[in-house]
Amino acid sequence: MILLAPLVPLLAAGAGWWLLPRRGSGWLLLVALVLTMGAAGWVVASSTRELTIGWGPVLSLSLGATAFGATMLLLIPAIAAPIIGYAYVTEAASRRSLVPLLLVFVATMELLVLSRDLLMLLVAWELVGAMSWLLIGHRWRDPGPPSAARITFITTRIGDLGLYAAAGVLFAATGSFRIDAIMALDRPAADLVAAGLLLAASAKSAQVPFAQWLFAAMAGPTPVSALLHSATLVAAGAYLLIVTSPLLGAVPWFLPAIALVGLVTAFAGGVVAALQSDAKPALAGSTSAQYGLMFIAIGAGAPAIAGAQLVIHAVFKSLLFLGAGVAMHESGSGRLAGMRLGRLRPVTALLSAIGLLALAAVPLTGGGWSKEAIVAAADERSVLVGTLVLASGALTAFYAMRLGLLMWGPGQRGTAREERPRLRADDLTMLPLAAGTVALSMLWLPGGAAWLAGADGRGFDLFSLLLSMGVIAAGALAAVALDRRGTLLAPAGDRGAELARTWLGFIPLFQSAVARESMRLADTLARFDARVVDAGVRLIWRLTRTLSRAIAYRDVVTVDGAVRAIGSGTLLTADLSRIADERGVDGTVEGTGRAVGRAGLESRRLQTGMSHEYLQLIAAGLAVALFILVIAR
Amino acid sequence: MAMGTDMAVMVGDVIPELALLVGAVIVLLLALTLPASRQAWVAWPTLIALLVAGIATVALFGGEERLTFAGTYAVDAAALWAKLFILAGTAAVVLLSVPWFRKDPRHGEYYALLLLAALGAVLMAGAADLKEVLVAILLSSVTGFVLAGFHRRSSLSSEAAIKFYLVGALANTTALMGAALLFGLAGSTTLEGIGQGLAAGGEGARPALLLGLVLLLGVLGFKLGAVPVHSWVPDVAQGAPAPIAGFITAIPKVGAFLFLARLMLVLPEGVDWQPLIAVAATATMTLGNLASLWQDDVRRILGWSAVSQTGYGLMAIVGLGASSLALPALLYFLAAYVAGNIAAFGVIVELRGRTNLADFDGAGRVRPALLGSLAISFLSFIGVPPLAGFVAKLLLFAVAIEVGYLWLAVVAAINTVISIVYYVRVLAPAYLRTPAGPIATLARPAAVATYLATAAVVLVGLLAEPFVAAFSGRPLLP
Amino acid sequence: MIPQPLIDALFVVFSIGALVTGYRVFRTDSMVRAAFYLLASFAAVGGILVLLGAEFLGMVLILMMAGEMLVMAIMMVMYMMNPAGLNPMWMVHQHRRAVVGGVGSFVVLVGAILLTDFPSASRPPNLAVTEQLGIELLGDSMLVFQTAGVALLATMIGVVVLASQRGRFGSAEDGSAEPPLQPDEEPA
Amino acid sequence: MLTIAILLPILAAIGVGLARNVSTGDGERRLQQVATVVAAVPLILLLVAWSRFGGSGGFEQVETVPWIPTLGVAWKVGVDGLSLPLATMTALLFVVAIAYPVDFRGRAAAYLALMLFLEGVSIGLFLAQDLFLFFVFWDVSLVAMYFLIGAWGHGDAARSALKFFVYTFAGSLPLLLAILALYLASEPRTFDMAELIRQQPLAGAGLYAMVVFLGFFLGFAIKTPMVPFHTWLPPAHVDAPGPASAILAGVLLKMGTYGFVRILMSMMPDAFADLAFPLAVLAVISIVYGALVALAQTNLKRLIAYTSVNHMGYVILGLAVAGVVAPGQEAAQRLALDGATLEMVAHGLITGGLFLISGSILTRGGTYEIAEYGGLLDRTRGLTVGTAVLAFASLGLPGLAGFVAEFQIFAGTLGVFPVLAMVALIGIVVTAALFLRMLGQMFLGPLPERWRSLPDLGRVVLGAIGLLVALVVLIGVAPALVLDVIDSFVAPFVAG
Amino acid sequence: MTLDLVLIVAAGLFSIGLYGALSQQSFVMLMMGLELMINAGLLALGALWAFSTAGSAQGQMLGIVFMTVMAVEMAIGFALVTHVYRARRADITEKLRKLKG
Repeated sequence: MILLAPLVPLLAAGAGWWLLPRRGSGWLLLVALVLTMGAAGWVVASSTRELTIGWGPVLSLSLGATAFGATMLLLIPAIAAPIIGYAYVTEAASRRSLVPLLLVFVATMELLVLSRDLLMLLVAWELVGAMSWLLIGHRWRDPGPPSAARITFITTRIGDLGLYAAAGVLFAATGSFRIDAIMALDRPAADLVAAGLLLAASAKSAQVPFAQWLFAAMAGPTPVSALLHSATLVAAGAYLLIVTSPLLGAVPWFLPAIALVGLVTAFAGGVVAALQSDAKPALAGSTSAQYGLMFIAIGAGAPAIAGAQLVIHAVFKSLLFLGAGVAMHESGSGRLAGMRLGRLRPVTALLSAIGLLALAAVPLTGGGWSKEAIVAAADERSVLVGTLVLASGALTAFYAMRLGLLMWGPGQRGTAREERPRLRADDLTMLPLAAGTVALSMLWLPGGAAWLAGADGRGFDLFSLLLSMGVIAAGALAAVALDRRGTLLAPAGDRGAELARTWLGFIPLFQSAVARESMRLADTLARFDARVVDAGVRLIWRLTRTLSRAIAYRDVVTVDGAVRAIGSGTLLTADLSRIADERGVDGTVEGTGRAVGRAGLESRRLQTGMSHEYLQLIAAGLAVALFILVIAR
Repeated sequence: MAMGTDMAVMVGDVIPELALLVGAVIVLLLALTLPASRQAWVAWPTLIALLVAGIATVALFGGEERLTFAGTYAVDAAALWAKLFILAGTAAVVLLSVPWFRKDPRHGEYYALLLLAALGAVLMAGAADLKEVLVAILLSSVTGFVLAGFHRRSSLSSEAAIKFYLVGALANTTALMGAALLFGLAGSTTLEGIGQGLAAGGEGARPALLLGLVLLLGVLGFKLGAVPVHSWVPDVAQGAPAPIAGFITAIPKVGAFLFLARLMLVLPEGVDWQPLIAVAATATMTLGNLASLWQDDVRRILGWSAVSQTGYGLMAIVGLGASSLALPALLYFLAAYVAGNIAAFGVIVELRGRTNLADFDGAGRVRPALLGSLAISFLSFIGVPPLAGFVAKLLLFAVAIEVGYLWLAVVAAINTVISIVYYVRVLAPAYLRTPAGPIATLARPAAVATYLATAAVVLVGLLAEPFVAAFSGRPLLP
Repeated sequence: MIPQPLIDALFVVFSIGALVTGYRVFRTDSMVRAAFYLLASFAAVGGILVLLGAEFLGMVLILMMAGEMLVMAIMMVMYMMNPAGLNPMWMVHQHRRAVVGGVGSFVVLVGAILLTDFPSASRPPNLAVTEQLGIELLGDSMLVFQTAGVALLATMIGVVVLASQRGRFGSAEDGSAEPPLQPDEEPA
Repeated sequence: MLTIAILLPILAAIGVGLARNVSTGDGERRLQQVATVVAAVPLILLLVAWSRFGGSGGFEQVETVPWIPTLGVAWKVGVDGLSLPLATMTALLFVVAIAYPVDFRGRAAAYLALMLFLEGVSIGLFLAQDLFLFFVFWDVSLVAMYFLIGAWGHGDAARSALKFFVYTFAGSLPLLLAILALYLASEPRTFDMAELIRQQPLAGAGLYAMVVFLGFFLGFAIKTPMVPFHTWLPPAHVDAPGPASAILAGVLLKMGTYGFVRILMSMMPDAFADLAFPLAVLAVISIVYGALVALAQTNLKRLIAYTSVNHMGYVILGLAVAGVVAPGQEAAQRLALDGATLEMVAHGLITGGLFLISGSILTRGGTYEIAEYGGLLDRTRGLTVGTAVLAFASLGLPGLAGFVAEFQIFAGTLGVFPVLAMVALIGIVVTAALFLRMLGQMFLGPLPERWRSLPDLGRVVLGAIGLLVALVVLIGVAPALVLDVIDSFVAPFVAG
Repeated sequence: MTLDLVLIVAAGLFSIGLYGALSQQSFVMLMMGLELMINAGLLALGALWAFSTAGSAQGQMLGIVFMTVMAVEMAIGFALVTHVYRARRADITEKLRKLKG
């Protein structure tokens, strides 16, 4: 029954392929989305806690909803439904392929959060990655998206290696792939598993140094970006750590390492978001930063709060992406420079503003709550980290404000078409997300936190709250101030924009240092393969040939051939040195063939056609035979 | 040794040989009486003589292994099998010869000589005595020289004959000195006597023994085409009439191999002859293969390949006495080799002597069956299962490994790889290129013989058991 | 019976004769003369054989070689250039190697002879050599004898095939060639 | 029954080869249909054998006919958990390959006969329970493949075929010598595999066993092929016709790895255990090297050929892991051997399919150069989807056959040779990169003008590829179908 | 007259014969070399027969065989030489070298 959760969207996807081109398919889609959510809800509610599928004599797959898994299980379709609706509305031309793929994407992600063992997790994990390739490359006729999809897949796959390793080590140490078995690990194995998981999660959640793939992922259609930033692909990394970090208490460096990664990413992503001049990449930067905050929370030993942040972020980030999609559609490009669509799409602007407030972590929004909780949790561990998180709030507020102004600011009166505010279909799909964002403000209510994060509903101390507000205000005001001065688009000038475009230099680093160098290595090896690999074989053949030539010199077998023998010895030496010389140049098997062929020609010289030489050969040969007989004892 | 009453028994032991001799005489006489247009009929008595000899040979199988004619002649399973190979091979050569020599009026002489050549090989196979083997070799050689030069108008044929002769004469001549020395040391010329005499001779006999042995081995090497007495083989294969080339490169080898085996087995303890044979095997197969590589004449390729095959066969000799597989390996190898060689030369004959490599382009498409035969015989030479050549190589390798000559097996393996190249050099254009024109063939008998030999190559491989079983467990006399 | 000193003396004479004439075979300007030197050498060896007690073999050798050398001499007169040795004849190749071969073989042979202890079993003085051979020929060596006869028969046929220019049905050359690649072509 | 599965195609090959009047297109097609039906019979027989398979751990359904009893040779065929999946995969791949349309060059009868012959031989190799028989099939397969490449290949086909023949034959001879050494050491002498496994003739033979091991290793490593013995593979593949390539990669390469398990690991486990670590290192080199060299290829077939080197490296790695002495890691070893065996099957289906597809690409576009193509998805949905699924399967995407196999190998290796496993993991990323690059360059992006009229796959081809894809998915989703059979061999094997 | 002496004479003849066989260009002269070698073999045989084998009958028979070989070889040799000379005008070995390699 647990399988229902992923199966329903999967079936819906199949049905969608057939039905979507028809009329009235919108309603069917709605039904499908509701069913998907229903299935998830039913699984959460049902009493079946775990399902184990035999996958082979040694392998088995375990599925089941853990506490946080259940939350995710519900969150994913909830976020996905509006997004898919948005996709249905805005991508009419390609909805037949896009919508089913998104549904499959949801299915794989649901499978992921249902996983109770690392094998199942890896399966879902890789499938999520593969789906991202299909989705990001969805506009495959353009030259860009396919390679962007490739970068995404490969970068995340580098991280996947960590998961492979973790799964293997876990099995080797405990004989099981079960996630709860991680608890039982002893140190060296636990270290390996921890490292593997951290690698996998960092790559998937776009943490430094893998963060830049998110930029590439922007090549996909907006709904894809919205989904993979919020509840799917990227969320998988944080989800993994939220689930596993409590089990790896045996590894002392694990949590600090997570926190460090998160902290670095939070700042780096913030800077990138603040400097970025395109809408979606700016949001991508912010995604990295926000997941950085989650990592900090996990590192601070508060995975529950990280989970809350994951949920909250999912809701408002998908809202923001849909808004960005509208903005891009309206402005015709993704460049922030040409937007300020507040007058054109006031409703959309309003909905986005809700999301931006949450992003900026303004108190009394959901985002605000989770950020305060993270600060508090970090403070408990280390005041320095807490302070840094607090400071990063300014950065967040700055780029949130910046985005708000640049995308949805009122703009020049009269330059854009002005219309009566009305709710359009795409706005409609944003509405549930905006509502969700607002609803999450209830976390501030006493006890509100308990149901989401399972955390204690403790209040925040007033001082830090005020401090946060101050920091946020400072950030926001800075944005406003820059806007006044007209430099908000490029706060740090061209160099800053360049830095942002290259993800602080990570993109060239990866492209040249990793991708190009491995390509060069591959090319070198290929040349090596074509020329030199057989050198050993060839050497043997050459020696054979030289030897046969030495034998073939008919003079060697006679007495006065002694001189010749010396001569052919010299030849042999010459040959050897030439072989050494040619090794690097020409080492093909064909070389081998030629060598043997020459041996053939040489040996034919023995057959001179002159019978007296045959006779001489007999005499000499018999002498040699006698010699062999005499010495053979 | 008793005389008189035993004579009848002894004559009973050589009925196959007598059949061949009588056949040869009948052929001669018949040719004298038949008119010109019917001369070709003498092929029939030739075949009948071979058949009678074959039946007589089979009939002898029932008896015990024994020496006859005062220890000069062995009637044992190995010899009888060898005779069967020789007779069957000769019969196939007769069939090949019928169309090939259609225009040549000298049928009587030809078939008589062919029968006598077969007789020479048969006598070598049974010889258990130095005198006997020397005359048998002489008979085999002298007929061979003449047959190789049978095409009077072909300059290549006569050149092949005289080269064959010069090499053979020197080998025969030196062998006489060797025989004299061995006789002097052992006081006897029978192998049995030599074995006893040499065993009694002790260390003092060693120098002359080794010298005599080498001189004697020279003539056996000549019949086998082993290095260093191999030079005639490619020349004869190329220059002699094609059926005869097929005959000479295969049939006398059978007899020579058997006598070589018998000789090696009577050598006393102190003579370590195995390394010599192993070295000779190495040299023979390597030279044969290397020299074949870039030949442009298919018959010459076959000639060199015959040299290399001798090298493989010598591996069995190395294992004689130490490995129970050695004798079965040798006999099986001979059967496979004779069949394969006859098939290969049969194809050449049936293709009217087509021998230039360039003339084989696309032949596989024009003459699929014939070239199929060629392919099968070549693959058998390479040792591709399940053909006879494969089982032969398997046994030979097994012998070498069993007696500790792993290196020899490895050398043979490397040689086999080299050999692929020249076999494929013939086959590849035949199958992969487009034909240049029509390819004429000779009359049916040659095709029949070719296909029979090909079938033998396949069947001897597939149904190896009766042969291997028959070759195993029977002693080699003396 | 010939007394031993005489035997020894004759042996020395015959030996030297055999070797010298044998050597002269290759050091004369006429093939005919070479043939007669060879005959002389054979005669000397025949003599030694007689001295050794193998009268039959020795005599047969001399008789046979006399006939053979006559044939050889006639052949040379018929076919070969320079039959009468009118011009100096020195037709050798690979001479140095041949010398090495000859000397080498001598060294090896003599070495082997001197190093070997041959069995010491002298011929009984009263051995009826010819009778012994006769019994052997028709007794134990019957097969060998017969085979030798067959070899001679084969040789006769072979000699006719090779040397005779006329066959029963015209020139022996007719049709004595490989079949042509195409049936209508001239033989290759 | 197994005997029929082997002999029927071989005998039918003779019949097909003698078929006349097939020069017309119609005649060719009809003959191809007949051949396909014949080729399907062994598949059905093997499926029946599968349904009867009991999983006892030993050889089952054994059929024995004495062949050369004097030498201890018998026609002995049977199945166990190792051979049954491989033989079945072989039969299936042959059905697909024989049905696959190909340019017969006017010699359909010969082509189909060779394919049928090769089918019987290949199935026979996996079913053979006698070393002699095994070697017979081993060698004969080379000859058939030589002619397939030489006569129906393109480019410098004759040369590539010769290189293939000489190189692999050079490998088969050390194999023969090693088999003989094993045979000679047995007492009573026999070629019977079960008996040899029981006897362990060379146990404790020290250096001699090492030499024999080396012989086997050379033979199998060349066939597999392992770096550095792989250089025959790319030219052979590039110049071979599509179906022949599929068979070469899908079936012939497996013979090498099968030999590793069947002979080296079973009959000389001690020697294998001693040398397992170097073998594993070599395997990892094959994995990484094969992947990297593949990455640099611009020719589709060369690319796939080198990924074969990579994938076969996985197999060998799994075998090495399973063969080493590692107390306490039996579960990991079992996992590794399960995975390695499954990888043989999976690679056969996947790479077989990829080579078939590349054959179709050549007939359409006339070149294997990846850079010549682009945006083909626009014109050829079926081709693209087929390629993409198989490519993803090849790069190890879960849900497809390759993943289950590779994952088990990695998981097993991590328990035994952790460091090597980590290095080998690099291969996964590189193969992903190269396949995605290939897919992107060929099928995505803008469609060049010259391919505007490129036709999609025909019905037969789609069916053929579809069948392979379906199986790849089936094994990927429900690997237990195959793994249970495999494990019936593996579990007792690893337990010792 | 001792065994060794006779054998040494035989060795000498053998060596001279071998020298001739190797060095002579003319077929006929070459054959004379072979004759001498057979001659030597016969002499050695005679000596061994007389001194080492107690006059064994087999030895005499072997001598007959030697002479048969000699006769047959020479007869066939002359026939061949005649034939080749007629066909190819060749009387020395160097003139026959079409078949080679």
